[in-house]
Amino acid sequence: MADQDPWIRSEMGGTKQAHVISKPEIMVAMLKKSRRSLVIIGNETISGGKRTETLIKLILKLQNTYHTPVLSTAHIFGKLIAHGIKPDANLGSMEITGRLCDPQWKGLDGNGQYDLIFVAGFSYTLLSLLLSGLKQGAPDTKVISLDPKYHPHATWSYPNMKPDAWQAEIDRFISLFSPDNM
Amino acid sequence: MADQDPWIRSEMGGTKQAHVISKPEIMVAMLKKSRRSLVIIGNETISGGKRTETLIKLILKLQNTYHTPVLSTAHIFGKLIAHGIKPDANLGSMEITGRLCDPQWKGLDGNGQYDLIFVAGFSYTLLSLLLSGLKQGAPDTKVISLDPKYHPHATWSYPNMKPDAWQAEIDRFISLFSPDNM
Amino acid sequence: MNKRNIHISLNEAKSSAGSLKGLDIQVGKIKGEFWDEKEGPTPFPDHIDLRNWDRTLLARYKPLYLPFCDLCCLCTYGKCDLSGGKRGACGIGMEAQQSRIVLLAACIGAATHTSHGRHLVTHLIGKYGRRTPINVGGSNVDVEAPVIRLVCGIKPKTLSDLETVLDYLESQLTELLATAHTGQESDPIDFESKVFHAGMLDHVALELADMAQISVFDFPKADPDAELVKLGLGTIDSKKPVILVIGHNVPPAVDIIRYSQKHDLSDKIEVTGICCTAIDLTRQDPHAKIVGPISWQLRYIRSGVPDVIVVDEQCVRADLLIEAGNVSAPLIATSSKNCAGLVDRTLDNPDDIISDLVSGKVPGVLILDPDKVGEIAVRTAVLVKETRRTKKVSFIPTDQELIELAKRCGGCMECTRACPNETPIPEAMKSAALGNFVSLAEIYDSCIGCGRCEDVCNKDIPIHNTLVAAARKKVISEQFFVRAGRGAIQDIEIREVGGPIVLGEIPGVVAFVGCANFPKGVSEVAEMAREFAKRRYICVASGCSAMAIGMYKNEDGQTPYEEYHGRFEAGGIVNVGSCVSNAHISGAAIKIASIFAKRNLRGNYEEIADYVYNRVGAVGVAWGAMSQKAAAIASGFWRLGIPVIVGPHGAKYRRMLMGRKDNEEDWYVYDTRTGEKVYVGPVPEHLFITAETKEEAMVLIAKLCMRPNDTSRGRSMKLTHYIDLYKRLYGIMPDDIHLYIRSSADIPITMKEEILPIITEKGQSDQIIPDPTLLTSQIRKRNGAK
Amino acid sequence: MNKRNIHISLNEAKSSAGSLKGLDIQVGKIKGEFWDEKEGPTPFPDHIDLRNWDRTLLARYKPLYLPFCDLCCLCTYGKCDLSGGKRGACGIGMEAQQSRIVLLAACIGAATHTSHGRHLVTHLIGKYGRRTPINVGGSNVDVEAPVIRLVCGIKPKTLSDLETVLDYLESQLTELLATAHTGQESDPIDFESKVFHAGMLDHVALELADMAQISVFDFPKADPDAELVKLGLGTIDSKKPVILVIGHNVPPAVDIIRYSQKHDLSDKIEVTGICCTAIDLTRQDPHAKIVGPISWQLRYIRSGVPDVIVVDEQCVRADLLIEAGNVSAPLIATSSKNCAGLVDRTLDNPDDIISDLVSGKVPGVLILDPDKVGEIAVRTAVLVKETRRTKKVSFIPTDQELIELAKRCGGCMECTRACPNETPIPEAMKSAALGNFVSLAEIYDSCIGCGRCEDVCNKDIPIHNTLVAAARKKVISEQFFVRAGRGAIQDIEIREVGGPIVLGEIPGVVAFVGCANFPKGVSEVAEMAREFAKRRYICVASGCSAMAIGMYKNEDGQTPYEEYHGRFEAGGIVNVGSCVSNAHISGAAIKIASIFAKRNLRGNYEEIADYVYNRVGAVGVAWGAMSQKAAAIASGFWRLGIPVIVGPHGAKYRRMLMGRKDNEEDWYVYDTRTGEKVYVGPVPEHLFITAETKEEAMVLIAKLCMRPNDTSRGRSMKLTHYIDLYKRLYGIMPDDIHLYIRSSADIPITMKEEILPIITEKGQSDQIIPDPTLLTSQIRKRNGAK
Ligand code: SF4
Ligand code: SF4
Ligand code: SF4
Ligand code: SF4
Ligand code: SF4
Ligand code: SF4
Ligand code: SF4
Ligand code: SF4
Repeated sequence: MADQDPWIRSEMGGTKQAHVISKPEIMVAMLKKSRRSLVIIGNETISGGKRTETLIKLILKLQNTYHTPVLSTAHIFGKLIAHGIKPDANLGSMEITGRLCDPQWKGLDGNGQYDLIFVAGFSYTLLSLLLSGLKQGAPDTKVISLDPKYHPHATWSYPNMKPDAWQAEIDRFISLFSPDNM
Repeated sequence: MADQDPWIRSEMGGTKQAHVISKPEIMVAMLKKSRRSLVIIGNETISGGKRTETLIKLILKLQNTYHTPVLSTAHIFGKLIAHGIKPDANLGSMEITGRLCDPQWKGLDGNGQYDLIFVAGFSYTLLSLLLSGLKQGAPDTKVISLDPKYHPHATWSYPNMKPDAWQAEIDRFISLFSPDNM
Repeated sequence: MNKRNIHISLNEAKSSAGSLKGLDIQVGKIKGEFWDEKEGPTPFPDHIDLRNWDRTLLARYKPLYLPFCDLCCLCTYGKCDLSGGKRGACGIGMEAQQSRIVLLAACIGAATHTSHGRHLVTHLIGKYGRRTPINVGGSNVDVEAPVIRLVCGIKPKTLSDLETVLDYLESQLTELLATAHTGQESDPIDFESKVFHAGMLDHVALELADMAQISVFDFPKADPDAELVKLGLGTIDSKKPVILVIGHNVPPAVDIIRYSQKHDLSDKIEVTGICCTAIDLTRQDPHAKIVGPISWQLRYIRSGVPDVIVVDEQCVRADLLIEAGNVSAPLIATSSKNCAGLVDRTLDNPDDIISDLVSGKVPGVLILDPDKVGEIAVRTAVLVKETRRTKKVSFIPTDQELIELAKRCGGCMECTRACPNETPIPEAMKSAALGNFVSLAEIYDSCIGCGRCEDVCNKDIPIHNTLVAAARKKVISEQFFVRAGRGAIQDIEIREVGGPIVLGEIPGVVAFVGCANFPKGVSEVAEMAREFAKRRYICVASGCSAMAIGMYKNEDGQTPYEEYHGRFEAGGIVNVGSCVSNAHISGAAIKIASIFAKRNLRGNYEEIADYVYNRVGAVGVAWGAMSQKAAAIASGFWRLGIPVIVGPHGAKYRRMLMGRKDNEEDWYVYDTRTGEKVYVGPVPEHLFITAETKEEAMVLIAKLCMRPNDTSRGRSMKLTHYIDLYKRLYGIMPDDIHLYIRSSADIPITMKEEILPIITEKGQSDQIIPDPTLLTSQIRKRNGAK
Repeated sequence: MNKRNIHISLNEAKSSAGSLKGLDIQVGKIKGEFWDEKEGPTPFPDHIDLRNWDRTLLARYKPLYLPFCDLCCLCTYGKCDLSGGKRGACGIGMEAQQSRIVLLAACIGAATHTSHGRHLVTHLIGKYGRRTPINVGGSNVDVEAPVIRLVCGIKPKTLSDLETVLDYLESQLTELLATAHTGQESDPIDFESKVFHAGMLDHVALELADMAQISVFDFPKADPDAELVKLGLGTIDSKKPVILVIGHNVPPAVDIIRYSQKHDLSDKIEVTGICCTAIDLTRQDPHAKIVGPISWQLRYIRSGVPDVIVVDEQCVRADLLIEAGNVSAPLIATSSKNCAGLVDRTLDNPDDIISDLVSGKVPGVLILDPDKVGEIAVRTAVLVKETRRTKKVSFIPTDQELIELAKRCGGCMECTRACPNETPIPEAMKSAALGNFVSLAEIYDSCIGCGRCEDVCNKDIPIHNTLVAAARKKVISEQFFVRAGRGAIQDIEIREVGGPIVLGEIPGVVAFVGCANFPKGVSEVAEMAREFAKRRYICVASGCSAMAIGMYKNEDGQTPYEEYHGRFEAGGIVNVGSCVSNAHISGAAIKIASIFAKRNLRGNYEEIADYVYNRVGAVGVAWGAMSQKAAAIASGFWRLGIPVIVGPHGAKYRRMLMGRKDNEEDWYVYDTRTGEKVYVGPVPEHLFITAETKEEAMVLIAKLCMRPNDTSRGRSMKLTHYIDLYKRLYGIMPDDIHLYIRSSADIPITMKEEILPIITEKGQSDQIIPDPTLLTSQIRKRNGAK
């Protein structure tokens, strides 16, 4: 019983709110446990500045260390290549959300559904809805929001953070990457 | 920025959630600051058991030490007398809520509105709505929920608590009562 | 907008020239050619035509808003946080937003009744012809359609006249719904006025729907001595094939009865019902059995008793297909309003359908022809009964199973936190695990059968079933009676009670209406009804509340319907019928103005509402009101000046309408004789209020029955009840008596000693009793007075 | 339900016998006595009549639900937590609940248009008579009411015929709204089907409303060369008295124009408008000026320019009375849908009203008679102009004030967190405090003027005003053109483009519709429209989107309406008019089936929708869709098989309808010639989808224009655009080309080299191009094939 859980659980807008990522070890553990993970990045990934830099670094590392497939949404595929990332696939954000909600979906490689999703690079409102859709339609899928804003509909989310603090957290996460941690 | 505040504040059902009463000193401080306080107790005050015992003790103390007027709702006036409390007034829970939302209301004694309200002894759902009504209609009034269940629409609320822990908290509160603390 | 148009209906004109058979111009009948009553100012009114009346009431009874959450999420500009005085992206504030939500609810409710009425009328016209006469009580009921007369200014004679009324309703509702769009109405009080309008329309729809079915079916026609019908799980012979009908639209159920009668199966099958279809079915056939109110759905189905489930519209659980499937009972959906995803088999061969259902090839079918439903339900029930014998169809655990289930409970409290009534399930499970079922059985009494507890139990305990199991003895003994819904009140009854009511000598009319979202079990409603019947109020009931009253027995084993008579007079408990029969309650109030006081009804809403408000001491109690329909029904009472009290869950309607007895200036009326403003005290004090407990409700009932027009004799009687109840239930004297005593003649004689000192202290001076009105138009302007 | 009834209207029958003047039995006209087209299977259809069609579409395009929150709070059983597969107290699950919310939105939207239509028709009949002929384009438009013909199976000739249609709409909407009641429909797909029905009704209402006003007013009548009208804050001469009209119901605005013309004031006052009333006003009088879309309300009023604000219905800010009061501009409310709490002065003496307004005795009035509004608005504007000179009426800060305000900012981020577009206000304030307004001015471009930021700023900075101030130069230079709304598409235009569209040789019809909830400024819509006009698609626009397109200038200073022609042919940008004019877009698609393909329209919905779906490469883009009306409009397109793309905020409609190109089995059609099932690829891939960026939207537009019926020539053109856009905007080749290439003839010649290897790799085999249909009823069953 968290302190701020209403007693009647439906009192506030949501009964299941994302856990706050308090340390990167959590995500490493989830990666280890996961059979199939996927990274989904949205159009704001390339909006520039620190956010882009941080995300690109992280995604490259994920691709390289864990070979996690990366899917880009919207129109950013080409721009990502310019940033040194070659996504494994491109789909609309709604399209990939729909597929993730279909237990029969074969995945990008034909080997079946994913059980762990990282998301980043979206506007807050749009991601909220995508996460809500996943929470509703893919209840068993763990979804980790990497954006520096708290997203209640994710399974795990960073809290609202200043850019520097967030960058430091992502760096800590990356520092844990190693083939042992797979 | 609390960890679990959604970034877009309207994401979850409420943007303003009650502070959790972490220690009784908070309430004592509020009592000191308040010009006019009022205790409102609902029908479950006399539902029996530990809840009744604890609340009656507290209310008696409040009446005696701070001379805070007590208003009972529903039909419990007579039963309270049997428990040794003589409420200062009786009104329906909706009636008193309506009056508290009217800046022109003269109060029970004709001396004007209240700025600090203690509430206890209600069913969770009903109190939720009463608190929501006050939050909306009497935004400057501080409302403290003494029931052992977290009420997001209050200004301050106890978290969800086991009866024993709650009783201990109330006892700690009472122990701070003294004419100095007025 | 329909006001100046008349729609004339025409039977069949599908092919072009020459085929205008059945043209039936009913101008005279509709607009009252044979009705010499003068037309009032507002036949077929728009919202705006009655806005002043609404604002008059709303100036006294100010809305108190209790938002469900801080947000508005109605459009894609949102969500918007409206708390703390903030405005949405569309500029709306919290108060207007909350009143908009109330309007939406009232529109949904009124649309439901209107659409139901349209469906019924169209069906009955198709089957019986458009000239089928309206007949709600033969010669006993001359004022056959008080609400329609009042609102529409017409006097409907045939089913087809009702179509004109439907056109009006649909047009108005569309307009009201439109105002709920983002960026339309901006003022909360104007939203509230539109709510009132929706409510008024709703009562028109109710009256229309019930009139249509009463006229055509063998329902009691304003019969105070309608038969007693069986009620309760314990009354059902589960050895026979059992059909369960659920919902509000009775024609399929009627055709089930007819089919079984025609094929001599009446004695061989049981036809049972839940909700209003059950009530209306027993109006047609008193041998059908009522299982219980809306909240009995899960427990009854899971008991395995019903073999076939026939569902129509309104108040039907959205998971019936799943629940029916679990107990291998085929589901027949009969309304396009709930297609339930089923294949429409209306045009298929019955044999094929039945074979598909019996074999379990399909879990259910959609059949939109009531006749066909009749045949298929009966034949399927007979066949399926056999196949179900070999299957597990009851999910109510045995005692031993119950103990095992209870042992699983980890005491996590999630069930309590999900339960609308916060029932103490975990504690009860603890005792049950030790073989003591008493606490669990107690929870059965306050359980509304919603099933939310089960969804959150991570030990997968079928909690609701365990409650039913624990209460097994009680459940089996659920054998009660309810008087079949009588329909309208006779003119003669009105003539006899009109005077006593208006003078206050019958202390009040208390209507128990609405659904079964009861906080502490159905028994509270029975208790209230008995209390006021005993005090010789006129108690009226409908829908789930009428059932709830029946689910009680006194020391002599009598249900309230056996204990009290069914006449609309002091000391009666009058079941008018199903939810649509609520119009007979507002209708009775209106008929008092017409029959007793000889006021014109025709298109004369404002005057009559003013009359009812100031004179007719009626109060509605919707103790378990749950639905948008209930919201609409309540709104219709408000506009007529009749206060409504709801139970604690009713707070979730999110808006109260309360008066302020402490503001003297709010309680002046005009004296029609002089035009003077006269203080009359806070009567009735509120228009809509939530009571926390049944005790509070009872005191409120007594109090809200007072009216400015009460004679001293009447007022003193009303005060006697108020004070007596207050003292008994609250344990003290009320502190506001002086507000209701206009002169010493008002003081109840038996209480003089107690009261006089209070009055002396508060300094009450003598007030005249005016001929009260809120309308300047009612002032007779004698002596040059304004 | 109205299907078999005909409503005949009658002018005045108030007094009883003998006064049946004006009886007008229009059976022939209504049911098509003079219309020799064969009646199809579903005139005046109920939802259930088209359920199979809906389910066919919905089997391909499955709903994806994106709940706003975990709860349902629609009734007092709730709130109920529906997350994680839990069910509500009424048994409903999350999917059905979300689809119910969509249905509610669609009903509110359709009710708004229907009620607006009822209001218009009643008003116009009152003023011009019920026999006023329908005339939307004279001899150029023979198929004058394609939607009504298709849906209702009638051919309306006079205003009064439209009343029959209104009765039908209101009846159906009431029924649909009823299904949203707690405990009715339980199946999400059936809810979706009801959403489609609401959408179809909505297009009927749209067509009806626009037909009525086009017929009576001096609107362009299907005129491709309608005049260019001025648009933008910079076009207004604020030295003259300025009237601002806001909303959607044009009669009061028309009467303002007429009054000023009659009194020779046309040159002396400025009549300016926001939203659809503005658009419709300029259809009547091209000298009136359009300020901008819905989101321009706050900035324009706060600029102090408008002297009098006249507000009617729909999309009007709910805080206008407050905002108008702040700048001392009287408010005239003109619709009973938004009474705004104002006193109804309709019957008062104009002099009294004007004096009350000018003196500021009242902040506003409610006047329900458009004529009177005309007089009062004009006279008040002239007088108030003078008094306002002495008052502070502009709240846009000066540069110096702006710096001071910006200095107050504490960088708390609350504004960003409240802003729908998450604009980076705090950073911009930081620069502004140093005198650099560039960033603030940039925010102006993506600001939708909702005002939410201001409500949360605890430093009380009037943020929206600061944006306007920072963008001052830009604001003043807002001088654009938009072509006046032309109304319907001429038959001859359809005849000419019908073939090229159906064969795919005009690559598509792209309709830019809906509100201004734009994520990144209005310019994106203009950009998209220009791109597709340049590519020789037919671009169509309406409402706020039509304005948004106009708010752009190319290098030569031309707006898109100057750059592109207004004909319904390749390379046009066609402004049909206001929101109600959207029916001309669906109407054009329907007319292709009728005029080009000679299909019967009359009551023949399913066949025509199937035709449009499989053949007409049309796509709707509602980039800033915000309202329930937009939801209804989109739904109407869906049922007709026309996909709709929304911007990112459109995700808040909470439900997408998306196909799955990876499921081959979903993409088979029947070949009408043989009855064989033929794979045609995922065309169109989606029915409703949110695009994250304009680039995604553009690629989707190109893709969703493909249809099974495309000839190879057409397909290769469509593919060229798709691939070209994809490559340019995404920077890579699309990976799904092989799904759209049925044979090598489909491959765009210029891209052969790039594409051939892909096709070879993916192993595409030759497919036939069928005569496609989803309906078994359309199979011609030759050669004994089914
Ligand atoms: S209004 Fe209801 S649905 Fe909307 S956010 Fe609040 S609780 Fe959720
Ligand atoms: S209706 Fe208004 S308050 Fe509600 S979500 Fe839309 S913009 Fe916000
Ligand atoms: S089924 Fe009964 S016990 Fe369970 S949550 Fe509902 S009301 Fe409470
Ligand atoms: S939810 Fe289940 S396990 Fe938890 S307390 Fe309730 S019955 Fe026991
Ligand atoms: S009383 Fe309420 S729950 Fe019962 S049948 Fe009527 S509407 Fe349904
Ligand atoms: S409609 Fe159903 S899910 Fe929604 S609040 Fe009511 S009971 Fe709960
Ligand atoms: S007014 Fe503009 S900047 Fe402010 S919250 Fe609204 S959109 Fe954002
Ligand atoms: S809310 Fe006000 S103070 Fe806070 S960052 Fe925004 S402009 Fe600055």
